[in-house]
Amino acid sequence: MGKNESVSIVLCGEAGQGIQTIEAFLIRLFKAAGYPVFATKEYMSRIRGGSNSTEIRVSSRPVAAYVDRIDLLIPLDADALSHLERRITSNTIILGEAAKIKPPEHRPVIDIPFSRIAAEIGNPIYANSVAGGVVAGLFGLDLALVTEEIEGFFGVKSPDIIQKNKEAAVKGFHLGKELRETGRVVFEIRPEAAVSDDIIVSGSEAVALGALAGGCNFVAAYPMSPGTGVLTILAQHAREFAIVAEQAEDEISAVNMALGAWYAGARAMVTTSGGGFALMTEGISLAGMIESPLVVHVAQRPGPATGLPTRTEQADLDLVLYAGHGEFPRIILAPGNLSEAFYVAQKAFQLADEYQVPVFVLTDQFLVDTYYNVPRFALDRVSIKPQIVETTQDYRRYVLAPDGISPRGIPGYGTGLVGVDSDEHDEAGHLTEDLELRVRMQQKRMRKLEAIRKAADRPKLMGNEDYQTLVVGWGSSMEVIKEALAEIDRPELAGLHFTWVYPPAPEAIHYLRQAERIIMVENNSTGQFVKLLHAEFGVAVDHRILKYNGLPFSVEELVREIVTILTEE
Amino acid sequence: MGKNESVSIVLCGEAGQGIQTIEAFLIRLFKAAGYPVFATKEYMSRIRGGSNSTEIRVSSRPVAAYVDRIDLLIPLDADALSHLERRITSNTIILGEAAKIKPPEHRPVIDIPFSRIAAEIGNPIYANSVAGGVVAGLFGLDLALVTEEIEGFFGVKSPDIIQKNKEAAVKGFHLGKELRETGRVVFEIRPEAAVSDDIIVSGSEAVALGALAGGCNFVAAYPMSPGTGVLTILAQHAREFAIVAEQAEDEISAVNMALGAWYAGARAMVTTSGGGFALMTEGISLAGMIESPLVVHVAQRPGPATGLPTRTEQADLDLVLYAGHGEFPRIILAPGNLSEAFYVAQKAFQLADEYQVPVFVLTDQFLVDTYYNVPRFALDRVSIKPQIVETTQDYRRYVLAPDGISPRGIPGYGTGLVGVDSDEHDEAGHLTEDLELRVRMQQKRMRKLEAIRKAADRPKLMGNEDYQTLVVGWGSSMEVIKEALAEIDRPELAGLHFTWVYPPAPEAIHYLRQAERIIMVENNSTGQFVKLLHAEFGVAVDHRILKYNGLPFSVEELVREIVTILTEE
Amino acid sequence: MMGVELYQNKVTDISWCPGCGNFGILKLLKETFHELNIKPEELVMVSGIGQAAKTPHYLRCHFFNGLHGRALPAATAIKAANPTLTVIAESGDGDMYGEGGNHFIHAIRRNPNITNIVHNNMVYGLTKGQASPTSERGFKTPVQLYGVANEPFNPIAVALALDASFVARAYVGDATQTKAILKQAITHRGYALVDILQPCVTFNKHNTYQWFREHTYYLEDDYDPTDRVAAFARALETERLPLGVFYIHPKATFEDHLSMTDGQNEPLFRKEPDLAKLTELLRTKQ
Amino acid sequence: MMGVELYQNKVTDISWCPGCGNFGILKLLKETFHELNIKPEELVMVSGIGQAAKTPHYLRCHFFNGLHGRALPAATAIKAANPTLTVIAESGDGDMYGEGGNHFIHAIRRNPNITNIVHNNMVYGLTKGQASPTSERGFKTPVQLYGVANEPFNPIAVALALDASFVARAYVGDATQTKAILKQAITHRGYALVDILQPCVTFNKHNTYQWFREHTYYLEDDYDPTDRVAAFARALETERLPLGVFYIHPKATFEDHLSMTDGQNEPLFRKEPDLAKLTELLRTKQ
Ligand SMILES: Cc1ncc(C[n+]2csc(CCOP(=O)(O)OP(=O)(O)O)c2C)c(N)n1
Ligand SMILES: Cc1ncc(C[n+]2csc(CCOP(=O)(O)OP(=O)(O)O)c2C)c(N)n1
Ligand code: SF4
Ligand code: SF4
Ligand SMILES: [Mg+2]
Ligand SMILES: [Mg+2]
Repeated sequence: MGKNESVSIVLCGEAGQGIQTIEAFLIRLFKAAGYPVFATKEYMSRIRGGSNSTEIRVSSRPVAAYVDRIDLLIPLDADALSHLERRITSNTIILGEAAKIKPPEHRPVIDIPFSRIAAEIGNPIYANSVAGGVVAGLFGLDLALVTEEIEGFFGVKSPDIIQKNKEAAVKGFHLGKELRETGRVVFEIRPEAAVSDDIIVSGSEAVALGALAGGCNFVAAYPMSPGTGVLTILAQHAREFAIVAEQAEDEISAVNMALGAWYAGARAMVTTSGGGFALMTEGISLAGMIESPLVVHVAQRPGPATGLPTRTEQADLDLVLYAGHGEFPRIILAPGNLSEAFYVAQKAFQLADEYQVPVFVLTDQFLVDTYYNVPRFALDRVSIKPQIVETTQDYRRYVLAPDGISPRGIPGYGTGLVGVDSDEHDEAGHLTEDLELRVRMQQKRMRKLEAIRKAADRPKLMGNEDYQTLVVGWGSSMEVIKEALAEIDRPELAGLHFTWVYPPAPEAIHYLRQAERIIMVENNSTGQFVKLLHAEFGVAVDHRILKYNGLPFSVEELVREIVTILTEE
Repeated sequence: MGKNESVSIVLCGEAGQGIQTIEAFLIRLFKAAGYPVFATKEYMSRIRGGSNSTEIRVSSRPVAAYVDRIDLLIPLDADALSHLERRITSNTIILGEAAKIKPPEHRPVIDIPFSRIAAEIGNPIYANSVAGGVVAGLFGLDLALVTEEIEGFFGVKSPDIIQKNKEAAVKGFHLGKELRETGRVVFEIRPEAAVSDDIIVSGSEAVALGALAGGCNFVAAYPMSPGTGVLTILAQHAREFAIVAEQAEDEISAVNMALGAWYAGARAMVTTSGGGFALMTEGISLAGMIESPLVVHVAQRPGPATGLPTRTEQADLDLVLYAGHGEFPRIILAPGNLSEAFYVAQKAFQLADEYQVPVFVLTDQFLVDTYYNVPRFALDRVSIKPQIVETTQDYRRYVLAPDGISPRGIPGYGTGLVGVDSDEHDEAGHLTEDLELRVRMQQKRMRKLEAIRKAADRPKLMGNEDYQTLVVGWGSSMEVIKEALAEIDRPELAGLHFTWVYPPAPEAIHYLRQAERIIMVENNSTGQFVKLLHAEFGVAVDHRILKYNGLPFSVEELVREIVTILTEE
Repeated sequence: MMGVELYQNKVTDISWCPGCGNFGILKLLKETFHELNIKPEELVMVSGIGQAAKTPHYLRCHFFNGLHGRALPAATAIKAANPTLTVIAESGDGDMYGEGGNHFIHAIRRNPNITNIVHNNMVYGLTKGQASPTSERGFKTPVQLYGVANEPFNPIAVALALDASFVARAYVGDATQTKAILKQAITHRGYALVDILQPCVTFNKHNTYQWFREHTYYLEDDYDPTDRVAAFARALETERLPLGVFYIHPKATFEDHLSMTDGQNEPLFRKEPDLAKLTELLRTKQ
Repeated sequence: MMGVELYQNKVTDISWCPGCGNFGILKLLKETFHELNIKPEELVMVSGIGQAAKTPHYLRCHFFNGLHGRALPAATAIKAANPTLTVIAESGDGDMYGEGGNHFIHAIRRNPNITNIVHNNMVYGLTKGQASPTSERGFKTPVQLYGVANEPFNPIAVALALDASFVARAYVGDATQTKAILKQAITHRGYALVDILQPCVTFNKHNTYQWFREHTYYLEDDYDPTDRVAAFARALETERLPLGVFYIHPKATFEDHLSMTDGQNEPLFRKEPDLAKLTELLRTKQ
């Protein structure tokens, strides 16, 4: 997208300098001004210091992908310029306090004394509002809107603080306006999509809200980046929605709590990242054996082990696919954007309940930490009808049902008794060493996989139906692939995105077969989805675009890589 | 094999009745008499009661597989006959205390009052020696040998006890001899293979001894059937070999202890089963990241969850293949028989040390609980040369070596400092957020997989080189496939056995390609190795023979299944 | 069905060894439930894996027989999800204090209104006789050939250190008193630990019925179960193990604290998801 | 290199917040090592994950920075594999008492000759301010919105219940005494716990430097650290937290018990596998 369709603003500084505040304010402001807006961040695993940056894309039409390009850079400390070195071009406008950021000779900087202005108003902390005002001025926004948004943003603070921040923003605004009017910095971009009815959420929020919409009323988790956000958000709404949000002593406890909760009639989830999930794998196997529903949110980050705690990767697909000893069915869903994150989380509860299997919502740091406007989530797309039955006196939990799905009773609802057992068991849930029964129970459990396969959502085709080359992705890369394909804009090229990752819909084979060439895009080093496609459909992938430095794909690099492959021939 | 080549003796009774004692004695005795002998058991997850059985095969040439056929059945309680119902034919000779076992009308039993005879000698516990004596008599063994073996067997007991047991055995012997001489029960089988230099070990022993031969000097484990045996045996030899054998508080502790031990220069292993291993998976990922050697013995049993604790299965291959978050190399070895169990365990240490990766020794309940004679293990087949280096002052643990293998130093050996870190790290082991370095480190770790692949042992071809149909197996099914193929005896049929399971040797493709038809044999319900073959070689399997009732394949059923497939065409 | 039979399961093949202390505990449990008039339909037994952990299979009631060491998190959640149920977490000493040690600590801190019954036979029964955390020093096993070297885990002392709401030790050989303790524990509001000394006749030839008889005695009638430090002093006695209720500290339970709007004991499954509130919440994101 | 510099790593970018109590602990550690004359080549720092757990990266010595909560098993094994090393397991309160709670219990029971230093800031620092096991009742966080409801974990009392060989609490704000305690702990033969109160200036606005100054005091000079019950009574004090060495109980260590033939402190890596013995053993299977 050209500069007239999408402007990339990057803020960069130390942890603790308030980048998040400017980010949040600018997102609000631009959305209020009618722009689609998108923000993504990359940050270090530390509380203070280091070099972190946030990219805000202000666009004419919605975008939801990371770009390398920086149109407007606001460095907040001396390290920012070197941290972003490779992304700064001669077209990048750098705007900041020259004294603080110490720009090298060849990097002209538009010097704006944020701190001094803030200090004049009374406190250096107002610098962030000055910066916000400057950006608003540069984009030619309405001053009234700016002050209004300041009011909304600092709503809970004291009137004096609000007033001071307004003052700061107004000062900044005039400086920005002047730059614009003197023609030194001009951004000519007009919104073309209506966003006023949209909502702005982060990936973590989308998952948490989706869970609520799925009837989630129990979350147990042990904090682990980037999975913690979902716990925090649910905890914040726990009283309001009368749900249990418990911080467990470890991940093992969390998953066993969630299973106990489902057993007793709750709708429970856990949220974690790869390392925490590794500890839950025995519990996943328990879910398989007792045929308990379970929703597991795994927000991926680079491994192995502690790896890069605040970065992104898609390398835990194999893990969730095979986690747990023994053999049992499961479902893996990996949302492609924030709308999908909501609906997938919602649907996960329904699927878990219906098939009595663990359902994974597989996201990553990139997805959970992005913010943007999306159409307000519809609350009627998936119905919340709990699948529990009222038990009768002769109730047996594991009736050998033809489709493998035995009606699920819970203690305290009906006159029957509900027994579940991690050993191989009979229909009543009592442990058995009847080896023929074992075989029938194992077959019953595995039969559910076939039912699930039939229910699987198809992958989404993005682009021309007459494609010859198919760019395949899964999970959080959907939007970047979409934007890259739009950029390349070739009729023989289309994208295929899997949100329902496992078991993949059998119909997917048609899309894959039609392609003369398949290019796989994955944020990992071994091509885990390539293996899955091969195993499920016998399809070979011709090219793999893999990235595993902890950052998401950028539109530019994907364009570059795809075009290289296309021209290689 | 006909009755003249191999006789199957089955003992059946409750847990706690001393079946194990008769079993151990008979194995010793037959081996001393020059027979190849094999024993396998199936038992319930309980300490007393239930129905357990042991099969002892006395053969002219070595066999190491389970057969359904029972030539001589010695039931020890009333439930035994119904427990074995389906394996008893009109050719089965049943020998026992009629009063105790209450045989149905149609099952003639040769009544031998074991208990009464024992009681006459002074104590019902001598009944086992009476039974042993009877069997010896039936087979026409030498009485002197019997009394000699009784002496050896009860060697540590008081002279009086030895004397009484001898008396019991002698009485039994004469009863057996009489049956033989009157022609009522005659076993005409003569040993054709020399076994006197052989040793008799169980699968657990073979693994434990192999570990010792691999230089293992540290084992940490939490008890879990069927993985406990290896811990017990190593603990029993701990003082003698000056090794550390520690029962950990849980499996998480065990694996982290093992990693700490390797770091400090020990050669450590853990032993467990699927459920305990599930808890170790975060630790496996740590091994991947800090590039620690690690030997993990996983003795499989049926899952999911607690499943069938004392039964067998091969359903944890997927688990060990993908255990741990993130991506890193590993090696999986699955011995096909007890000799292999020894050499594989030994080699596991060498490989772990050499490539600084986790190495899995994947066995199962069937393998660890069988006993038989094998050629005495050679101690020179794999050399024990620890791969540690003496550090110098500028030592860095993670030097970016071309083959990915950075020389491994340990604290206290040399003048350097050794730092390892579960975060992504620099060459010195310090945590880093340099994302380019991250990529180089990840590539360095993954490079080891290519080196490993080159070193992989090829699968073993069993049978005719001009095969058209290939019966493929992995792990503990090697001997049963071998015997079944010998039984079927068709020139177009051969077997291919994978002991080095992952990464499979690239040369394996030649064997697979040559086959017009591939039949896969696995003790699981989903065909996990089928998937692996497909993923690694793009090879499709034509037929799958799967079994997952908790029992190993029997020779007869494998013959039946293979022949059915061959004739189906 | 009436009386104790009400809790009698159809499963008749009990897999414990003849003479095992577990039989006594099973019998006492049935009597206790009967005498407390806890209906099978209101009762959930939660267990891990081990010989003790099989107990729920021999009772007529709801049961959740989960993973080795993980009964407490499941039990805590079951109680939280439906506070109208009587929830008992029951397992062996290895299960609760070994594999499940971390949950033991933190369940006590959380104080759910559940009863935690531990069959303490000082050995791993089901896995054939290895040392458990409570095995005495010097106890020889196939793995601890030269005798246990570790300091034995003292569940009473640790529970006191964590200020558990109710802490008791019983000996299965004494039916009357053990039942009295069980009743007190189950009716106690909050987490209640009952560590029951239980002979394992097969693998623990040291801590036999006789040994327990000789090495236990009851806390005095005038013993004050509210004095935590005094209770700790008694918990440290090892020559003869005191039996009875060591400590009672009534306090708010986990369920009391849960962030419920209604403050009711309403089970979660009866609550409809509040879509109106969610619509409202979504509007605030606009 | 000389003096404290000997322990000064080349890594200069320390990722702690300015003013954090961790800096003080780092400094005291260097001084302690120097004064005890423990060479970097003989010293292994073992840690988990968290802000505290980064400490080894800022020191010059061997280090094993493993998984969250798992420092103690690794440290125990390192010491067992090479008893000539000085081994210190160091992490935060969440790491050691939360995720690692089970290892904390059982490491104490094993009594390896290692020092266990816990940076107790009563909060999860690295993951941005959730409650830790030691957080006080009522402490508000983004997850515990209405304040912590759980009974705080009392590491001193629990260590006493487990009869830990050495139990101490220190406050980083008092350099002299903390260093004295650290020295005593490191030279103690056996497991030694030092729970160091450490302000987290970013996420714990309640337990500040000032709060700790006001809410701590030292055990008296004539305090008897061999009386376990008295120590327990002191451990329960919460109005003002006693500092100092609560308890010392010298006893055989894990390494002492290890089934070694030689009884020597010889590191395992120096021992050749005994193939002659193995040949002998194989012969017995014949
Ligand atoms: C994760 C895991 N590890 C190990 C086991 C094996 N296991 C089953 S029961 C048990 C211990 C039993 O001891 P205890 O809890 O004291 O019960 P008891 O049999 O003595 O009643 C063990 C180690 C398991 N089932 N799961
Ligand atoms: C298995 C696992 N779960 C969770 C995490 C995330 N995590 C990292 S540090 C930490 C807690 C830090 O608290 P604490 O141990 O008190 O250390 P502090 O940062 O306060 O020094 C958590 C939960 C992890 N790394 N691994
Ligand atoms: S092994 Fe011990 S605890 Fe288990 S049933 Fe037998 S006697 Fe009881
Ligand atoms: S977050 Fe707290 S503990 Fe961590 S460095 Fe900052 S002040 Fe210290
Ligand atoms: Mg026990
Ligand atoms: Mg902390």
